[in-house]
Amino acid sequence: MHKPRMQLLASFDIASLEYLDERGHTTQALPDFATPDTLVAFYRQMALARLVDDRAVKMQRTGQLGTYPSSLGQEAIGVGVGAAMAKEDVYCPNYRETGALLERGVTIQEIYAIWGGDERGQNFRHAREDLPLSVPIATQMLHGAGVAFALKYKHEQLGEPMRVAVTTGGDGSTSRGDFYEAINLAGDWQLPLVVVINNNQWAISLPRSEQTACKTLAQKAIAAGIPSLQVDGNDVIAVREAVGDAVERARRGAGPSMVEAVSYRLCDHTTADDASRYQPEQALKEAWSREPLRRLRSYMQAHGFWGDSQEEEMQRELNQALEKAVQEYRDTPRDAATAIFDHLYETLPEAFLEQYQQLRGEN
Amino acid sequence: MHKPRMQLLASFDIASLEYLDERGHTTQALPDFATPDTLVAFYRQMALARLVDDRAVKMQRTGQLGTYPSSLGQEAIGVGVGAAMAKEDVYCPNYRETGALLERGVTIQEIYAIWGGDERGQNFRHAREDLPLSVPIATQMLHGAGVAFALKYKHEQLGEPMRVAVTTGGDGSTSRGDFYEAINLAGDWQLPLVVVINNNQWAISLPRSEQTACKTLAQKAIAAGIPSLQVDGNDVIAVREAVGDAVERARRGAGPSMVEAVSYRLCDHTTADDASRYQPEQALKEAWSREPLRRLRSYMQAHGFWGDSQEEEMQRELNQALEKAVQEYRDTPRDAATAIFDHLYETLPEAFLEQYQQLRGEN
Amino acid sequence: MGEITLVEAITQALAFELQADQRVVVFGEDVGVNGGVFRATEGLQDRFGSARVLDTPLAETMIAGIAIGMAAQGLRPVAEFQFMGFIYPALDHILSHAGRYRNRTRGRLSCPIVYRAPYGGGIHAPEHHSESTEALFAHIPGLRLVVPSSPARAYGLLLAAIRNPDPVVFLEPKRIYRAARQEVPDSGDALPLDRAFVLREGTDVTLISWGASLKETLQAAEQLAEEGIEAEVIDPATLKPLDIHTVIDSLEKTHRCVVIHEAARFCGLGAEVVAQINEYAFDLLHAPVQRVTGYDTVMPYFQLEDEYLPGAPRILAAVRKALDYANGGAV
Amino acid sequence: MGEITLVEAITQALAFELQADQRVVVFGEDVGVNGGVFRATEGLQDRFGSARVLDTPLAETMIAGIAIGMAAQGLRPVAEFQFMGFIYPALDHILSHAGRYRNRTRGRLSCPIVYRAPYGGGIHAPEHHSESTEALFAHIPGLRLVVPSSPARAYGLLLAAIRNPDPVVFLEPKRIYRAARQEVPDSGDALPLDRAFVLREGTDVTLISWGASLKETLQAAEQLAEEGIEAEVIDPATLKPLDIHTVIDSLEKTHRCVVIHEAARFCGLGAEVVAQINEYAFDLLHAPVQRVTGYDTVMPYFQLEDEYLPGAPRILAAVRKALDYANGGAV
Ligand SMILES: Cc1ncc(C[n+]2csc(CCOP(=O)(O)OP(=O)(O)O)c2C)c(N)n1
Ligand SMILES: Cc1ncc(C[n+]2csc(CCOP(=O)(O)OP(=O)(O)O)c2C)c(N)n1
Ligand SMILES: [Mg+2]
Ligand SMILES: [Mg+2]
Repeated sequence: MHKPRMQLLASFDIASLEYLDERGHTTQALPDFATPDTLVAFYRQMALARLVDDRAVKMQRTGQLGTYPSSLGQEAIGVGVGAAMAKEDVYCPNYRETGALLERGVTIQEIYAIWGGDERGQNFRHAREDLPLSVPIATQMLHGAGVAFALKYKHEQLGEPMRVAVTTGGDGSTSRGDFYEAINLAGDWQLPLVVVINNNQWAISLPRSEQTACKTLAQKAIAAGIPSLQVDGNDVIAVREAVGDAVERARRGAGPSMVEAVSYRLCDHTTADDASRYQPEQALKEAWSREPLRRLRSYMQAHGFWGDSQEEEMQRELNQALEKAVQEYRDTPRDAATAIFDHLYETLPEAFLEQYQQLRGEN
Repeated sequence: MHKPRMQLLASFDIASLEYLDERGHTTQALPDFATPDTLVAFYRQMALARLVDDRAVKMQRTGQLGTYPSSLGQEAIGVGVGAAMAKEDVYCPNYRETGALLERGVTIQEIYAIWGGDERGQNFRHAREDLPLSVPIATQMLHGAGVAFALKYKHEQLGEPMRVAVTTGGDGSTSRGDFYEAINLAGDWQLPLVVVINNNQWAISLPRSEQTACKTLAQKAIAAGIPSLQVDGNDVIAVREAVGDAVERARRGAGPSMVEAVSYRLCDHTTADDASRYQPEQALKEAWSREPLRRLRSYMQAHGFWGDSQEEEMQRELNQALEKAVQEYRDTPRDAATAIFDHLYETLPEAFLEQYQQLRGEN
Repeated sequence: MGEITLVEAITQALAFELQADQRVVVFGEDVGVNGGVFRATEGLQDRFGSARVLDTPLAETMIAGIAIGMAAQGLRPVAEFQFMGFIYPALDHILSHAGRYRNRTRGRLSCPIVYRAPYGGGIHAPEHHSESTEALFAHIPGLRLVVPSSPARAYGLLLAAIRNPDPVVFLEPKRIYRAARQEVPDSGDALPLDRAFVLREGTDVTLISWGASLKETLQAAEQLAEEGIEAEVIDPATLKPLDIHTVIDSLEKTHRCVVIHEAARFCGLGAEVVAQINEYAFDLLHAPVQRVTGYDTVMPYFQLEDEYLPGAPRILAAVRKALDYANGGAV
Repeated sequence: MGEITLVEAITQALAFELQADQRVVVFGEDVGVNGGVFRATEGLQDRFGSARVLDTPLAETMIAGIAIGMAAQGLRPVAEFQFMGFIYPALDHILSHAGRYRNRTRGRLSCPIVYRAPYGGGIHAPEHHSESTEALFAHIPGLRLVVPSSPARAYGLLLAAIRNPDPVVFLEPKRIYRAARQEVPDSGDALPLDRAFVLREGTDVTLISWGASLKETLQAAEQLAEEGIEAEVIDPATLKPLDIHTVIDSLEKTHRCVVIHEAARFCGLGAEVVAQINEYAFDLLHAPVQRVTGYDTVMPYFQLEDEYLPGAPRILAAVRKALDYANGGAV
């Protein structure tokens, strides 16, 4: 059959970014921010995230915590994202971003409280404007778009400095309408929103390859008319660079963009999961060879600003901080039963006073 | 600042297809199906759709019909889509596709019954397996994906011949999560689904340019990893060719695809709308110069197989058919009050018998 | 000023609050240039600009979701759903987030959002344009649910809803959008939420209804009055939390009660009203509370919608049933 | 065979019907290789292949929507939502389409779909994993709503649901997924829908509950029995349509009633039970029907979930209130 002649309307490219390969060798000149001090700080935060996750899993096993979603293997994404944001920007997280939460100033105790079944953990002492952890997949992206609208509104209408909303979600989140509606609006309204897809290759038991027919998740941004790229999510420098670039674009009013950060979930989905039921052992083994901490440490060691003594010193300090936080978490008395009504409305409507009193055992 | 080096991962092109320009001149050799007989048949169906819509608007104005969504200006899309489908394929429509409905064998009386407030119109006498008209935007696309799954399942598991599901939606529908979740699943499961976007440039008062930042709607398919193209939706040959190609691809098991057909809504959104509140007069005037019937007629006349006498004869016949249908619609007695319960469940549960009896005035 | 309709009162309230509070933004499908399909936002974009009165893309989940982010940042979003029939994709965000944000963050963030939607049947609209599913929202913790039934109440309650620090689902009975006119001074005075309004005093039977059904309810009351039966008519207005005290006070006088709503009966709001009367006023009742409601079927296409909607005859029949109930009730 | 748990009974029913009926397909998130997060579909993909037991992408609206297209084409889709907390994005399709397709097409197309979801609290899960919002579905016309409370009822009712020609929302009380074992022959015999089960006979008070709360309800009944008070315990099992006759029959004996559910009280299903008792059995009542329910607040994070859930003490207190009610009821 004769093939019809067509006219080209539009073309799109999706590219990927990397600085440090698996062995910690640079594949191109590093960005300016990548000074030894900064890289040590990144490394330290990644190491802390790993410790926090590791302890959480142990505490769950011993009944001190509920179901917990570790971010083992994804520390570079969390830390890269957190480091790319200004303090006054607003983070709109999913539930698996220990590194980013710590960067934002959410405390270890708060993280443990949340997964220990205590809403008080979401009342972040420091990151007052950041959104709470969001469990329903991808919903936070719409909240993020709303936050971005508000930040733009306050900038343009009320003369405040421009701030940026950053939201994260997993590979699975890109299948939900919420994700798509959020990026489409962000493009349409040119919101200061950065969407980071933490592609850890799994959504519980569903591998990335079965989540969508797309070659990359980054290309989904084409459907919203916004720029996107893929980065090596095990390379904290690449994550920091790509997200930083996206944040700055948003801050200068040039609109939203999306970053797909490719890593690997090196752990069970949560402590309630058993990944050996569905995950090929070989894939896991290979993924370990690409994990983010070792490659950065190799780089730091090769360039002479990190060694065993620094590592030991750091581990000691981090463990101390962790112990302190664990202790504080354990020492926190359970919330009062009436707390379940105290923050439902700003003022409890009269109609529910009777229930409140019943709860207090008053009738 | 130094621009980082990136690696190209994927590239995508969006192209557009046209055969007949505004004046009815061919811009390339026509496809094989475009014989005079076929084109006359297309023209006839488009003319019928226009008459059916026109009469519907008039009937609404005189209180004989409820709110009605005319497809004035979009006849080529409806007819092209309908003509591209095999009888045994399944159509999953939105609410504004008079041409496609007529092609599928939905009767004029049924169309009028639906908009006259009578569910019996959805009980298509002929298109027994086609889905009913769907009002909630884009929901039909998920139903279409489900139908496509069933057709594939019956082919692969039960040895039935492969059939195809075709679903249509407007430019506005591409902003809804349902649209996106449907195409993503279709790509993921390689379903025999064809998605046609009827881009008539408006979603009630919102122009296409404010619906999304995308340059084309066709590019949204990239987010699902499925092929797509844009066609001139005022060119019935292009629509028939593009959709026919998509249908055949799906039928041979090569998976889903999407066609964006660009036309223009030459009428109010519905009879309840007043487009002059928001639509620039000039845009409407220009759009009229591109409308689908005239260009096909010009081509047919220029090629000597159509003239005024054929036109008159056809109009007379179509009007006769229309009058007959209108009469039948008018003569249909109102449904019984109890109909509101008769088809709610296959068998009305005992618990609702009392209400049923109350409705019948029995208690 | 002249008298205005209910839908004009909505516009007037939105305009007042847009003027008074820079944090207020109004958005939804076609609310801008077009002024909303019912013209509830007519002229607002002209007056307050397209940065504060915004047309959104066509996506209801999005409309609900962005309101939450806006509110968390201290704005006062007023989101319109074009019809209640298209609000369901928004339910997840309203239930899982808007109603929970304050509680989840122990007061750190909150959702002072108004989700508006025209609701109810009787205007001969296509399918999905005549829904009355207020009960779904009534069941959701952390929300308020408000339905006005007159221009003045529309104005005062919408102002109260926008100023309320927590999320409000505000349903507008479109059948009476233009049914009556009333003098409504643009005073900026809100009416109290969580309080029922006694629309008509009476001693013989208590009729409880809201929104458009109050029209037929009041008609029925007038008809009863001609027969010497004085019905007290109560409009809860805020359906959740429900002001049951006003109902009980009324039952102290009347001892008989009929609840009227358009929505399907099963698990409708009428059931909650009956349950609370059962709990708080069991001894007062001389007859079972009657429910006059939509049937437990889908709202029909418009040819049969009048069969579905509870009209004055069905209300009157129920009142008579309550009045005739064999003297004395239980045992 | 040995005794099986409730969740194993679900698997057994799914397997039976997959085997018996080629039109049955099972799908949802993680239902395939992983066998579902609660293992309700364990082994089914191995046995019936990935063409019939399918992992979907992560999208609940999609899961609900495709089931409708499948059903319209004559398949018998059984769709799993991973937790009830994630079912809300599906509500639009369930309400606007699944419950309406037969009516809308006047019988031409129908939706014999089962929408399954684990529901309820008490397993110390994270937020959104402990929902009991069955009332939302109870209000939707055209649906059936079924909740099993034992392995045998799970098996028989799920078979009935899959074979039912109309859509069924089938909620599985996850707290008792593994709480008890029972001999459940794989006979393929369905149990009747729309019929309540009397789990315990008694003459002094009628206790109505469903799902996991029946555990505490039956405990309370045992405790009452020790005091010589015989409670009749009714499990409606099909919550909509509701078999009120069984309740009324019971009230003929007991004259006192307590309804127990985990869900929030306001507009919960308990309200409908009370309203129907009010309508059909007003004269039988010697005391107001008591509701023992979740509070009208968000299901708390798990440290406080036991404060929220109605336990045996609250049930007992309500029973005593009903029993002690000043002799005689109304007036
Ligand atoms: C809307 C919704 N559906 C289902 C779930 C249950 N669930 C929790 S995590 C998860 C997989 C998420 O995968 P992904 O988005 O890749 O994030 P990851 O867990 O890998 O970080 C699922 C299905 C949920 N939390 N929310
Ligand atoms: C989910 C949903 N939201 C809102 C509406 C109200 N509505 C009806 S048509 C329409 C615009 C649709 O635009 P488009 O998809 O471009 O289709 P068109 O009407 O132009 O054919 C809207 C908002 C609806 N029917 N469904
Ligand atoms: Mg993942
Ligand atoms: Mg359009």
